[in-house]
Amino acid sequence: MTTRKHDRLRVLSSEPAEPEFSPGVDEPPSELDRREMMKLLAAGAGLAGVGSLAGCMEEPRERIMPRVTNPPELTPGVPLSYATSMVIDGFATGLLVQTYEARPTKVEGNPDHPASLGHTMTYHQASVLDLYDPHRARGPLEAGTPTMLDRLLRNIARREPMTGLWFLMHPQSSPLLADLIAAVRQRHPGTRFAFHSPLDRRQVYEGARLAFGRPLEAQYRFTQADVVVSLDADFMGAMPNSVRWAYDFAQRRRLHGPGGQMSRLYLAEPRPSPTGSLADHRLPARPSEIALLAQALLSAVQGATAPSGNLTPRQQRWVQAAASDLGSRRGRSLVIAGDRQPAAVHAAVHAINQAIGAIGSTVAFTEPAILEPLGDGLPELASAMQSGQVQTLVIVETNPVYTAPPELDFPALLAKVPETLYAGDMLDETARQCQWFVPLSHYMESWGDARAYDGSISLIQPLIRRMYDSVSVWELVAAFAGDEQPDGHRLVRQRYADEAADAGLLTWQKHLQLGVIPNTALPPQQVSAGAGAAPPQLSGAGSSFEVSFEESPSVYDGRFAANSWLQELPKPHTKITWGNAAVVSPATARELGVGNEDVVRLVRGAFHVDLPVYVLPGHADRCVTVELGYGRSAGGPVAEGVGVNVYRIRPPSPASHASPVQVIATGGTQRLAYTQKVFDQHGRDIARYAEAAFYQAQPQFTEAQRGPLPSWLPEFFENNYQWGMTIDTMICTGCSSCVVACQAENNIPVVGKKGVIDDREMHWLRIDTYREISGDDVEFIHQPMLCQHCEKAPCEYVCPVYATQHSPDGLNEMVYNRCIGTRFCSNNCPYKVRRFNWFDYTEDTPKTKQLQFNPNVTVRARGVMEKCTFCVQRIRAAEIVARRERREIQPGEVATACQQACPTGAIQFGLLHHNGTNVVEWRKEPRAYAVLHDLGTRPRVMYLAKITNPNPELDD
Amino acid sequence: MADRMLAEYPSEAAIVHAIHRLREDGYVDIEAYMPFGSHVVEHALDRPRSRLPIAIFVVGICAALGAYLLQWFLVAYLYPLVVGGRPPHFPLAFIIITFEMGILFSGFAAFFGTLGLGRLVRLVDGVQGTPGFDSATRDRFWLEVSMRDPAFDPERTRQVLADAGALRVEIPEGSP
Amino acid sequence: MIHPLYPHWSNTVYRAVIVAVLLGLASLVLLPWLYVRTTYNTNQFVPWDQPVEFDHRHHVRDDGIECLYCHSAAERSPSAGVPTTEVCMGCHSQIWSDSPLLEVVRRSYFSGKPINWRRVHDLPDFTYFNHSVHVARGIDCVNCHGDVGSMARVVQVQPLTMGWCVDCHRAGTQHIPPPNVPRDSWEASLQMLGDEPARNRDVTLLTTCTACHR
Amino acid sequence: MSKALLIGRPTDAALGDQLLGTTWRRGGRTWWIVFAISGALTLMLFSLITYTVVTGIGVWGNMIPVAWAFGIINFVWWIGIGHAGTFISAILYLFEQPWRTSINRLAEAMTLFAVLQAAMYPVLHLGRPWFGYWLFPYPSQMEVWPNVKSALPWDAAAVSTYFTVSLLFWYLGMIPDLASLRDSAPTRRRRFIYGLFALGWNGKATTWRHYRAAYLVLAGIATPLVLSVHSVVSSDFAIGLTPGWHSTIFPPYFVAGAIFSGFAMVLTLLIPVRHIFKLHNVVTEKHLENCAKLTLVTGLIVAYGYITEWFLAWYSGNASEIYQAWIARPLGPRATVFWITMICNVLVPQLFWWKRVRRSVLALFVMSLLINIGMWGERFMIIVQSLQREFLPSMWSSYAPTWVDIGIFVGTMGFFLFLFLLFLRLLPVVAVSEMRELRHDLERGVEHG
Repeated sequence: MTTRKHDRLRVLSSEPAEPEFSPGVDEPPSELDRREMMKLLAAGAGLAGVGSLAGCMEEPRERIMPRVTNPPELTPGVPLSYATSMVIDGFATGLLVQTYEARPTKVEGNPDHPASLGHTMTYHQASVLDLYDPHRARGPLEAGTPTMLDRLLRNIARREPMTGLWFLMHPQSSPLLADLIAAVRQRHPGTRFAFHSPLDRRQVYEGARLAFGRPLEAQYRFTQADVVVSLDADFMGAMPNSVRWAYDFAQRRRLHGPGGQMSRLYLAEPRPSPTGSLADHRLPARPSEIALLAQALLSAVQGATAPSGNLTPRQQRWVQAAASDLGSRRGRSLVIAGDRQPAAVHAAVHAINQAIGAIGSTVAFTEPAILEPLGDGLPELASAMQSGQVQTLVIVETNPVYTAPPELDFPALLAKVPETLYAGDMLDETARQCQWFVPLSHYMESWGDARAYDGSISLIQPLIRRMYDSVSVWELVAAFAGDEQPDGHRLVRQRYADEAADAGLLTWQKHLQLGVIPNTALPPQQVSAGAGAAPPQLSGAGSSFEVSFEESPSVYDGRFAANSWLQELPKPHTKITWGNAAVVSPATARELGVGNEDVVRLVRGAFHVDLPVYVLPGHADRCVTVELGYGRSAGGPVAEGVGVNVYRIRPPSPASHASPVQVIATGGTQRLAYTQKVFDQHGRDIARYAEAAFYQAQPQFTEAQRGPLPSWLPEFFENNYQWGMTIDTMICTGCSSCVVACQAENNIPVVGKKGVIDDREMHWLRIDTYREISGDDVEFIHQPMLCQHCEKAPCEYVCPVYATQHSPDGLNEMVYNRCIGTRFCSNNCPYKVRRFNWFDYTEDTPKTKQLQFNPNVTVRARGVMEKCTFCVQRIRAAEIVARRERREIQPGEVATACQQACPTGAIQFGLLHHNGTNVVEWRKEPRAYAVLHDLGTRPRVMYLAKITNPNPELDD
Repeated sequence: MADRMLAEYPSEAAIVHAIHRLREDGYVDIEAYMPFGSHVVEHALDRPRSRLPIAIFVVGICAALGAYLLQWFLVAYLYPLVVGGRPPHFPLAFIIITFEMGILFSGFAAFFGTLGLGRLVRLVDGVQGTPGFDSATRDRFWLEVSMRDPAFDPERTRQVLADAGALRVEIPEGSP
Repeated sequence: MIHPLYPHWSNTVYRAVIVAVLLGLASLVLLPWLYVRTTYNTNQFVPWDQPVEFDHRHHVRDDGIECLYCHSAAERSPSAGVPTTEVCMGCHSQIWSDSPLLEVVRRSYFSGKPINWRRVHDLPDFTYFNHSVHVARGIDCVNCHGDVGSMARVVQVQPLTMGWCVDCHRAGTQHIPPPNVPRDSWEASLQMLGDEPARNRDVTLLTTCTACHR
Repeated sequence: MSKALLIGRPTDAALGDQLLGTTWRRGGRTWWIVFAISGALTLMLFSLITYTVVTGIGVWGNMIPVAWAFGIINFVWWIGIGHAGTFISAILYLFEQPWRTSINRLAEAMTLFAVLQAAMYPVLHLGRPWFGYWLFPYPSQMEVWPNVKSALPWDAAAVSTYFTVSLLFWYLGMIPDLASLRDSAPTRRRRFIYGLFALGWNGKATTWRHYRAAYLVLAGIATPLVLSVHSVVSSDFAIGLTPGWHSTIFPPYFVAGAIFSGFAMVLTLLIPVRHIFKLHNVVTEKHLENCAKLTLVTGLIVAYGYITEWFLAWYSGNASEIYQAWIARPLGPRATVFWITMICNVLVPQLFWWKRVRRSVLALFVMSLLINIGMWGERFMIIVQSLQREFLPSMWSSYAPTWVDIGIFVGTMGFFLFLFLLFLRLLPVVAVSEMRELRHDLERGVEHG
């Protein structure tokens, strides 16, 4: 029911002075009043002994602040959503952001954007929270004292040509920035730009150069791949184009019936990843072993029959099977290597793809979207700083003091630089050691552009006027290029004047509305591997302990550490929140004589860190996986002191893993906050799974878990207007995007580490993960678990005050303001999806954060139960529009937040009489089942059993 | 204004004897006061059984019916809501409260019935304060003869009571 | 003769006291129960001070301006919306353009600072009322807001308690007036037509909780 | 050893002096010390209650999945204790057991005070206690009403009825004694005050007639009531799906458990009181022994309840039920409580088979304490251990109480003791008029068993 609009300027221009409230709101963001009201209610009723809801309302009286003038597209109370893009390490993902009266509240994917197709990852969902972070820097600082931004920029713009000017920033793909960089170089000759991210992809381009003679970006077409072999590539979870690839892979993967065809996935990786949980043959391998596997695979596909020597039998079998599958499906298979793997592995993989005829069919190559992929990086900058060539250093966003390898001793280097300026959203570790600080605008406050992974130019437009005295990257760089009053909007319009020239403004507005400029994807290049270097010799793996450095699925490289939603997001396989652990395999844990929460010390040369252990079946032996991005010492109270900073032992190169490393049990222990403690189904058929062959033989294997059960209760749902949800577990990677989406949509509070340890997390939607262990193999089944909206709901009949009961359209309704908090419903809920407000979690919500609250969802006060509502606010809103227009609800008109976010589209929701829609057709499939069906609760959420497609040859 | 004559007896047996004597002499309007509910004395006075239980029963039944009706009215009629697929009118679930209310109100009936029929809830009656009468709640039995009794004659009655073994005979000054 | 424990008049006092105690206990429940039903508690009929002495009588009755002319959002949005200063100035830049009464309006218009009205009809924040659908179903403004056209200062005439909402949502059809019938003759025509006007507008009466609480 | 219910043949007056005298003889130092302690604990209770209500129920150890814990455990425990009183005064009265006479007053007082403690918990454990009154069908402006299909309004009805009826029963039974206090208490002030509560009782035969009728009827209705209350409480669990709750054995099993713990508590209180007030002549070994016998009987029923649970769990073939009964409870988290429960509730009562144990005051006292502990453990086992191991292993967890939980529990014990001590000082501990009646019956040689 939200309408997409183009240019936001008129809306923004009409705002009165105070930017923290969105003015013109005919009900100003009233969470505060709501909360006070709840309290007053409490007090009033408490004293009175009886009271009515209206009873305690008279003071404080709400004020109404109508706009002075209304832009035509804005109707107070009706949300609008606008297209923009979020950029992570240079790659843009198109988003639609929903706003209420110029107040962004919720992020969705942009269906028209090639890197999103309407879906999102956790980072995108959570980014709206960063916008309202009360600890964002509010103005520029000069040596710690506030100063004026415009004067600062003017001074920068008026600087004489400088020598020894360096920039350090995340990898960039913005065409506009490219122009500005050129302008800077022109104005300040000899200026150098170093692009660096802790999760650098330099080795990817290096690998391409080895293979093809020049840096290229591989474009994978998973929709056409019957067989995928992944060498440490979490392509559905942790790669620049993951959102798109997850969707593509799922298309080829999902079974539509017992007879259907599904792709097969071979995957070798140190620790289970989201992608790993879908793998048919998951081979736990230490990072260093990946190279060997790559080499073995290469020689195998090239026809070498003799198995390469230094592989274990299991690895050999895996390689052989993969090779034969790849070979037998020429042009319908592909191999992909993890970004962090060394260049040589990438080169080898290109060679393999060449050998199996993937290149040109399932893999295409384009110029990288990234600027200067093999240009200057941190090492170059470091040596320049070392040799004192750097006079002025401008660091944008990236946080080297925190992330740089300990060998560099970056703080010391920084001290050598006469003039340092840091631009970032917070006063983080690096900012504190630079003499100038400029606040960086949130992307929802900025004008800009960037390229998607496939090169499509995505536009970034602001959704709210700048909350603080800040600049965007483009404006900052423009200032160095001599622009005295850099204005993002102007810069972008100038840059795209010619794109829009043909039809002028209208086209421009169309592009803005679309969020992406059509047909700007980079063209495929004609390449053939081996043109460059011969297949390189790969270094072997030692037998000593390795530490594998992973990006955190929650806080990435640490840049999202200030985001409490992400901090409290359970990690796909360990379910750990608020921190990182030393993840090891059971065998290794036995070898070290440690268990969960025992602290171990990881020693690499002179450097060491202490972390609590987490034992994860399916992990590679003699290898410890640690997540980056924790243990921040600055950057807001949420980020600081959570987890352990493992950058302190991370080697400069290869950055992916460290070896040899000593692992010593210190004897200490440290609490980890995980949301799931038992991962074994105990023989209860809760999360069903089967192999494709078995499914073909017995399609009805879940029959006992669906269909009617005898009941002496009458049938209630006489009308056929009923809502339902279907979830296909075979394409659920456990990425948890849905969890954050739900949190953003439904004003779900965070409870902090102690809260999680006390089992009081509030997520309405959680992802239960079960590990089915058979020998070396571990099958991971992710089961998104939310309110099942049972037709015969056990929670309902035990509520003494009707705070939860059933709607005629089949929703299990939860009425917060009626709830008195007996918690009987939670006890009686077999799925344990109900959450309770043990304290007043929303009481101290900062004013800025309150702006994020979804105005259509009540903010819960203390002492009430809450749970998934199937996003009833969206349902009712759509119904009202339909009623107004005197029509039926159309298929697809209502989507729940989790459904919208899910990259693979595993969650489907809709009306059960809309035949032809996924939600209806899927639940007709034979592998559909209801969890705990035998209880007779008649859940409205149907699950589809997970089907795997192992290679018959590999049955062991 | 005095309206009765009281006599104190040492024991159950003594007062029973006295009661028989009086009845032989044709006294009808007599009453006893005793430290515990003695069947023997009651038997001697031979009074009809108390009607209180019937009243209690009636109240209890009405309360139960009322409770059931109220539940039906609120839950099945005024705002019928579906919980756990149960029908709005769900007798099985209504039974308990019905039963409890029946009990509760019979309890009230029994208690307040006693207060009412027993003429309680007062501080002053005709006999309190009569010299020595406080033994009536301890260990002595008192016999009361109303002066309105046709057979009553101040002298003779006093004599009869004394002969029956009264420890003392008193005439309380009038009740309010 | 020892003098009695209690004076002869004490029975009356004793019973009176007992009755008083019982009544006192009962009133602990009864008084608040009555209080919440008073218009004082529901804020009915309170002529709040407003920054601008806006007189609906003049605009509605004398000038015959429709409600939806100023509160246009009521047709499209959950909230009816208080008109922007722009709307006021639409007319008042021409007429009464220098009236002192309109000083606040002009200042708002030229300074761009909104006028700070006081909310008269105030629902709890956990209650989601949607004007547009009610208007689309032909519920006349008067049903809930009273005859604003005859009010100098707008006051809340209905209790706006949940009971009041629910009454209409249980049996609301007779609250929906037939089209183009003057207000004073609603009763009559409704007695004639019954719930036909409601059926014509296919009114659905929602009593499920999430209709208002989300 | 005499098996008499009344040792010696005291006169009515003597009985009066001995039994009413407890109200005017001055309390010894021990009494004051204990009284002070219980008073302090009471203060602590109410400050902790304030703390909970102000801060939020989160200060307790409850969480998801264990959303009910100490609050409900203590509720059920106290309610259970509250059962012996009415059982003794009502059921034994109907069965014309003369030995009830000397202990029913004390047992009823215990009942009232225990139920009072119990009644606090359901309100306290609410997330929003100030809305507790929504459980009652008052004419509300919201025009939504309590859901009588839930077990909680049943609870509210049952518990409040039970308290009210017990109170009336207790008070009615006390009126004659109050009257005799009015007439025999030493000081005029005392007489005056007791007189106010005696409601002008003067022992008139007519009044006695209605009184005895009413008393009989009250006993008659209190009997099904006392059985119903714990059945209703058990339905808080039995109507749920939770493995370990969803069982038809619950009502009888709970009622038996209640009377079991009730008699244990009677012994715990009776033995010291008997000693302090030198009531050996009215509260004889015979009384104690009968209590012991009833404890044994109900204890056996409870044991049978456990066995049935295990059997049904296995017989149901339901994985969750089997795991709950056979693995989670004996071996799972907090299994120690399970074993304590088994020892205290199943093994300890077996000692009552021996007369020597039944006759040994010390043994009785110790065992009664053990049984009280055991019955608390049983409720912990049923509530917490069941919730710890429900249907979805993904949500399995283990519970630990906070200091507030423990503080409030101890606080209620203090409050209970506080009230009980006041009762001992201010009101006749033994029903005097009934003792007199009993005495006369005995004299007439109407010696009952």
